[in-house]
Amino acid sequence: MNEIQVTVLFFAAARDATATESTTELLAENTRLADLRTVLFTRWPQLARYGSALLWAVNNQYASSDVCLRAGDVVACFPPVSGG
Amino acid sequence: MNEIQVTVLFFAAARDATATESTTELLAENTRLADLRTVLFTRWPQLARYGSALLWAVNNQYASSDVCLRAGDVVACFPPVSGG
Amino acid sequence: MISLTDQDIDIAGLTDLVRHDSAGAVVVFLGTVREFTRGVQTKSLEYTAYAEMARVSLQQLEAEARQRFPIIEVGIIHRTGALSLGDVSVAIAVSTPHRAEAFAAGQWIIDTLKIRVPIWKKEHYSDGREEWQHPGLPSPTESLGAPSEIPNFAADRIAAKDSAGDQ
Amino acid sequence: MISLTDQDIDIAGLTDLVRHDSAGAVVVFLGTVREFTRGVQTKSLEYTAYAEMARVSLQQLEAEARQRFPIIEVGIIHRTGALSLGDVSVAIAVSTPHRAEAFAAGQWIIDTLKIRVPIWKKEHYSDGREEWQHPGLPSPTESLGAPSEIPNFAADRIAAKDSAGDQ
Repeated sequence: MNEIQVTVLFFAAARDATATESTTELLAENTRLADLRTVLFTRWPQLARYGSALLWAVNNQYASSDVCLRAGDVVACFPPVSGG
Repeated sequence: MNEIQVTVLFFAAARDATATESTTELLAENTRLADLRTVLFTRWPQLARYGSALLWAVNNQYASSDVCLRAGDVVACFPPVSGG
Repeated sequence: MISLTDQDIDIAGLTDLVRHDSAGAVVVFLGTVREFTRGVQTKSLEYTAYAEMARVSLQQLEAEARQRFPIIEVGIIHRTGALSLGDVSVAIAVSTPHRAEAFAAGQWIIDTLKIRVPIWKKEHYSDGREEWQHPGLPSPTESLGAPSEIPNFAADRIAAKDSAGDQ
Repeated sequence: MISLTDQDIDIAGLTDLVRHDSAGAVVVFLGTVREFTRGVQTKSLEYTAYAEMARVSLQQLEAEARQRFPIIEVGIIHRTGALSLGDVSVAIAVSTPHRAEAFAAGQWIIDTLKIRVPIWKKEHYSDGREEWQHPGLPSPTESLGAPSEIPNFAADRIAAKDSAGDQ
């Protein structure tokens, strides 16, 4: 089975929770965003505590949990926005 | 019976209708704005044609038809406003 | 702050006037001279005011706006005289703690100003005609009932329009 | 026109950008740094953006606003970096033929921006504390259900909020 590589970026309180700006993940082909989330929540319990309040984007667009990730995707994980 | 003197100002289309900026009227004491209006409408049929669409103010405040006029009052007669 | 002026309105100055450390939101409304209205081309406009009453009326508008909305600072400036296409005829700036209030206050002020403040606009059209704008005034050639048949007077009508709100 | 900038926002320039001979109305909204929020005193603010996505998101916001409202011209500028009390964090200017549309468009843009565009505010309070603002995020010490129990994801939630409108 082929592997794909995706980059994950963290922002604001999500960055504080992981203590990192980004991570590179090797995933099985056809991994869904929901599965990646499980991987990340397992690694960073502080991030997992934010649970469903976190927002997720793939390649600069908000994404739903069942989207299939592709090689080179840039995933972003962040809390509800507070600009304006 | 005493007489009072009031000034009447005309604006915009009301001024065009009377072809004058203002007039001074001698009225009986306790004349109501409605009575003054009748006097003016009789004198200027072109003004009378605007009828109830005209707005009336006494001393810079919108006035109702039953207000009693006093010596020195400044009455203004004008069409619906269109500023802004 | 209210003002009636025959000079260009200083929009930046008006905006700075209402900015405040307690405010989270500022809304500025500008009325500008539009080229086409219902397909007719405007060349220029002229605003005439009953200046003395207009100032009183604008002051009352400011006072009532402050009662209705949690306004921190507000400025209303109306232009008089000749204006060209694109010129600003009226500027309203308002600051409030939160944004929804600033939009509501700005909209209420301009809507109410357009009903109450004795200022009239004369349009100069590109075909050479000129015309007073006076919403609801019948044409001078239309015949109406005798004055005694006419029921409502200015104060009642202005009050009724205010409470009904406008379109 | 959209822009993300770490410099002072040029409000007069933004306003001039949207003025147009076809426009009868311009509405400008400014978000400004407020000193007190729910009784807590703010000393300064810091805005951090996911800049690449924020620009895409602002462009989509402009495009969608133009579909929803009869916009003649629109400009949206968001500030990043450190801001002091009274500074402008976001400026939106919109011109339309008539005034009601300009207010509606300005309000929709700021309401939607605050839900969608990936920018976060960190408050520095006068008592020395600092705190990310992230509406709806549970405190990191609150315990939540396991990840697998969590049903909704970003895209669905953003869409739901947009259609519901906000307060």
